[in-house]
Amino acid sequence: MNEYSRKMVKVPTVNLLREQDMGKLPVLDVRNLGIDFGGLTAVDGFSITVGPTEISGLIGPNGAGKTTIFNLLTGVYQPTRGSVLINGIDIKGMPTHKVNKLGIARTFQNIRLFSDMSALDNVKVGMHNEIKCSFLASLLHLPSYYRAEATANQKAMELLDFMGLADVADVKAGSLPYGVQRRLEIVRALATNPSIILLDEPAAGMNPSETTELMHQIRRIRDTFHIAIFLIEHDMNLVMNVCEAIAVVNYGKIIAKGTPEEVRNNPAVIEAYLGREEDDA
Amino acid sequence: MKKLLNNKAARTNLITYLVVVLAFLAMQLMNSAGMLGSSMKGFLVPICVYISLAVSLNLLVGICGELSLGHAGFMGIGAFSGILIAALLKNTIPNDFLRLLCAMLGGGVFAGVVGFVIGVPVLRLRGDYLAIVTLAFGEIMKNIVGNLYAGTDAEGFHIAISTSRMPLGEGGKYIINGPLGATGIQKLATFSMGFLLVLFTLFVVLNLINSKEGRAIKAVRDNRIAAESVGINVTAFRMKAFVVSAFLAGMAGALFGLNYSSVTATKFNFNTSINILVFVVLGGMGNILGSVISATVLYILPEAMRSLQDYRMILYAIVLIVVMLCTWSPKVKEYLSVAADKALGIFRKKEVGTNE
Amino acid sequence: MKKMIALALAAMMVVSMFAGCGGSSTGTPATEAPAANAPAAAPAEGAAPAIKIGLSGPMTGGASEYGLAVRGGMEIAVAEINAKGGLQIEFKSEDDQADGSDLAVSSYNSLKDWGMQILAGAVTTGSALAIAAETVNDQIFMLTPSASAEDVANTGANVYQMCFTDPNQGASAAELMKAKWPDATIGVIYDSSDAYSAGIRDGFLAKAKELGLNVAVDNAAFTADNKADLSAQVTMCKDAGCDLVFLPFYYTEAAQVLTYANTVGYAPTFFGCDGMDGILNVEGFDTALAEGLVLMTPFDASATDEATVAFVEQFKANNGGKVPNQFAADGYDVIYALYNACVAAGVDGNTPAADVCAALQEQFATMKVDGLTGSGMTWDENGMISKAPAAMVVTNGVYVPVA
Amino acid sequence: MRILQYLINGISIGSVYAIIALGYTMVYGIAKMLNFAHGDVIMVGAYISFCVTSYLGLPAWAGVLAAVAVCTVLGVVIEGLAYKPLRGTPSLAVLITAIGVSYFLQNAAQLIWSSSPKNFSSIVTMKPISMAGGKLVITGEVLLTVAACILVMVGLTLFTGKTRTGKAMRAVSEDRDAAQLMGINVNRTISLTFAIGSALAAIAGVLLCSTVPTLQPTTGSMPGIRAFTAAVFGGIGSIPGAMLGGILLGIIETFSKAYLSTQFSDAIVFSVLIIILLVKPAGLLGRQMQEKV
Repeated sequence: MNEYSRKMVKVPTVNLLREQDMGKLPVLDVRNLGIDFGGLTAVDGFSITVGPTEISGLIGPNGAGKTTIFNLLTGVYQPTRGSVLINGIDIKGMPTHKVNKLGIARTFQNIRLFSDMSALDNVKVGMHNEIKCSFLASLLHLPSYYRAEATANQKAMELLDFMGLADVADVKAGSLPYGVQRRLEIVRALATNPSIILLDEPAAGMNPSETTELMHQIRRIRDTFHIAIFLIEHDMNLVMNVCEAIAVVNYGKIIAKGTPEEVRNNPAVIEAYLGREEDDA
Repeated sequence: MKKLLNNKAARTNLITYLVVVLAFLAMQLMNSAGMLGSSMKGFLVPICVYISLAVSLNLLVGICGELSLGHAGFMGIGAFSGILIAALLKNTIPNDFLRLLCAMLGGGVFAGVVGFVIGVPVLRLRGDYLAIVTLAFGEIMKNIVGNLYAGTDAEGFHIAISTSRMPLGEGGKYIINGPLGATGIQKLATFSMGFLLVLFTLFVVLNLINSKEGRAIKAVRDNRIAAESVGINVTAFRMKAFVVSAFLAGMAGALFGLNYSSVTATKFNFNTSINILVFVVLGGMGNILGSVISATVLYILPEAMRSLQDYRMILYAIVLIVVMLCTWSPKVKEYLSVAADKALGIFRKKEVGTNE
Repeated sequence: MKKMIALALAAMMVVSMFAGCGGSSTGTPATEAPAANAPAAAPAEGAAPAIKIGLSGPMTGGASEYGLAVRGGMEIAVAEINAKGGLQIEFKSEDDQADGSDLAVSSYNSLKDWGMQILAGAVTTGSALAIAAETVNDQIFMLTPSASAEDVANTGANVYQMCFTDPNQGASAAELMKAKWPDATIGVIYDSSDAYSAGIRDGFLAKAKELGLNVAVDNAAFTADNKADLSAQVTMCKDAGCDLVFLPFYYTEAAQVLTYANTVGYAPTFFGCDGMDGILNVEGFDTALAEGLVLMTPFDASATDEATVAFVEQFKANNGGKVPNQFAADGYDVIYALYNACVAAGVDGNTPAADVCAALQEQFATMKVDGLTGSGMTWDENGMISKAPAAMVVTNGVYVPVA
Repeated sequence: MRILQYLINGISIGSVYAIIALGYTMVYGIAKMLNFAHGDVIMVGAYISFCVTSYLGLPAWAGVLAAVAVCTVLGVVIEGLAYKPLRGTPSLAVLITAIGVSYFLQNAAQLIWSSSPKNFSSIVTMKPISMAGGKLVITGEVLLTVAACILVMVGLTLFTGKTRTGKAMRAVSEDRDAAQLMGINVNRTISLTFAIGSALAAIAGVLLCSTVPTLQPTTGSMPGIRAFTAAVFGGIGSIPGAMLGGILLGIIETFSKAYLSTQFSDAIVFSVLIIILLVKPAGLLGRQMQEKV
């Protein structure tokens, strides 16, 4: 822990931490992250820490590199520079599935559900590493298989119920309404038992009442599961209301960091979003 | 039980088992009543073999979403290792049934091991590249077995991969004889064993599909990136599916090999792989009962068309194309369903009429 | 909906299959496809029913060339015999696609369901091996026109061959070379994926070693999968300075070797086996390329004896002017050998297959047959034929016996 | 000298593979389907050319033209009847239909032309160039096939790069839906691709049979599979890749026969293929597609 505090001094993100997270190991610690695609720098010098029960946001104009950052955090892309530590462990060189096991789960901007499977099965896929049942037991349907399945069913139903999706458990994921699919993706991410989840535009395509509902749910997730949430969102209402800390990126670089209030009044952010004033004229 | 019947997957599985068991009983009855000709009797074992091959390939192609063009290669490995095992165990295990069982298990294990060994590097590839590599593997297998000699003589068992016939000593007997293939095989295969093989294959594949492994495999097929994001090791699951599929194909191959007095390596070529693939696609990818039915029907079809003589294979080709269009083409399907609705509509109207 | 349609189709097919199988098991006459099968002449009132002879061979696919040739030859013999009156033959052929296991056996089973008493097949070695064991179980007499592996005849006492066995042919080739070209540097090109070709090569190499022939290249192999390009094999022989190249495979590929050798100006003596027969009649083939080619064929389509001329004429008339090769001639001889044996043994369509088998085995042990592919042909106790190997050399586009 | 001769032999068969592979790769790149009937269209092309020159006695160029015409029509008809109705279905469905078409063409050819082999007389009349006292021979066929290969490759590259239709093809290849939105007639573009691919198949058929004279209904199938392998080897969808893959495959095949083992050359060739694909999973010149997340 001491070692960690020492490191934290170097990274000026103290103001992003909640009081209750102070002095605790951050669940996500990103240092100077960068990636180049064929000579083009997509992300550069990105650093952030997220405390164990913090809700933080990542905003920026389209094409600013937000999703790329999520892909770097989850091991989909390997960074060119910098490092990502999840619960203190460097993910360098790890494939996505191993990174997930460190405690990070995510949703996708363009929903990636297993559309041919039922909502319940989608959640059970999320619980894959939680279900304790050997390959042979699955193959031969030994008693341990039935026990594991029953437990998994129960837990999956609880999770679905938590997000108000119990009614659609047997419906094919692909045929669910858009907003429901977004929530189902969150449930699936939760099913992996993460310590942080990354939400990539969770409110996209939702109507205002659904968005309000989502805000409550995001807080409820944090308060129930005691996990951190890191989200990308264009809906400023949601971001400003839910997030305790916000990072703003443009052209792959952090241009501002701080509380919603600080970010809202930061001239660089205003410029990035609205363009320079002479452009407007 | 009621819950079981309400579960759609469980119901489908039950129907699949029922169909297979009933078909077996019907065939047994007809056989004991002397209603089956030599041809039909001859079809029983190979049909069981091809059903197992189709179901096991369906695991790979339909469930896992990986295109394999070398399934016959695993079948061949199973066939030749099964034949060898059966020949070598002749004195150790006098019981034919047990020996056949050992040969099939051995064939399966051998094919599974080969599947694993080539799977390690190869499963890094995807889609059409995986397809071409499996094709290449099938060709390599065929080429090597075509130069494989094995036999026994006074000094014991000899095996060699050689470019010319391996010499055997006094009283030598070849089990596998290079380009001639395996000859003088003692035919151990029985329809009952074929039936057991089909049941076992169905049992393994259906269980796998309905377990966490199966869900993971389907998840990998539906959306690889999402599957990885929830902690599924994609390569490991492709490997599991690949090895199980190879194992089952090996078992089926051993049964096939032990059903004939001779088998050549050329049997396990690209064309056979393609034929099995045709069974899978026509029966419906991921549809296990579909594979069972289509393997049966398509295996018998060219045989049933023997009376057409030289025209039978061209007709088979036409039937294949037409069936593909009927089952897949959106336009043709729409046309057919309209036609079917019209036909059914007549009945419905009548029913309504009588009710009123 | 899709499922319903699929099921309906499946049901339709299964019904058609039962109709098909039911039909054949009740013994539908073979005349339902007259184009392919020689119709049996209606038996005279009170005469014994025709004896049923079946042929299994590749009628479709890559090897169908050979199956169709055998069938063509057999049909001529059947028609001639049936025209004579007396014992009649009902003939039916089935397609085995040169498969060495299930398809061959199902072709055989289909013939059995038809009521076959004698099997005049199979055409290819692989199919013959798979079928021979079945005939042993069923005690059906089998005389194959062209399946030449020793293992075929060795399968059982009821299995006979009309062609030379492979090792035997390889050995004869070596002996002929020893006699005519004792000092030649020899190269062997062969098809390592084909039992016939590999079998001759094995027999040849064994004998060549014994006779002390100078074999410089013995490993120039190709396979069914890479036979499109034989230039490397020819170059190997050329490089090793071979002046005699042994080609123990079929004329289809041999034409390729001769053409390539000619383009690169390589002109050794080429030496073929019975599979080489037919090369002069490949459509579009420049027979000048085959000048000087030595081959050991039992059949010569340009021979002037009455039987051959009549056969060739008839074959051409039936097959759009195609000249018959030794496959056709072997097929023709098989039917006559069977016919002679049947007449001598007094069997007919009423005799059960197993009795026919026993009777024919007795006949073949002692019988002498004259045919297109040899005269005074006899069989040994293993069922292998003994006939004089005839070596020919192509001179001015026709076969001339090797002096 | 000897190694040079083998090299030439390898290039000879390799350039035949290459020209077949060009057709394969073209159709694959745009229609995204493995057209397993491609090899059989080649066979039909060769038969047409054979019939025109041998039966009608017309000169070689007429045979080639007739083959191109017939194959183009055949390709479009096959596409329209068997492939077009399946547009938008999984690629495996189309693959199976292609196999059906392949069986159909082979069996139809057997019924029309019989399975007896025909000896195709080369369209090249040039005398082979003999060097080093006959130790090194370059045949006219090699020169012609290599020239045709380069010509076709350059032609296709220019066509897809410079012309409007060609650009439409590339657009369809990149993203079919987007192309449709841009007002490109996707169906017509794919039909046109098949027409071009089949015309190439006709030329490949004539060149194949000029190099390897035996013509049978099954003539196209093995070279077809080899060429498909070559196309993947070079990076399927890539035009220069198909050419490179074909020639390399030919050279590897010949060298493995000459220096390693004739009996195991199939195993060697395919092992090399596997190894190369493991090192370069998208083939030699193929683009590694980064999946968009």
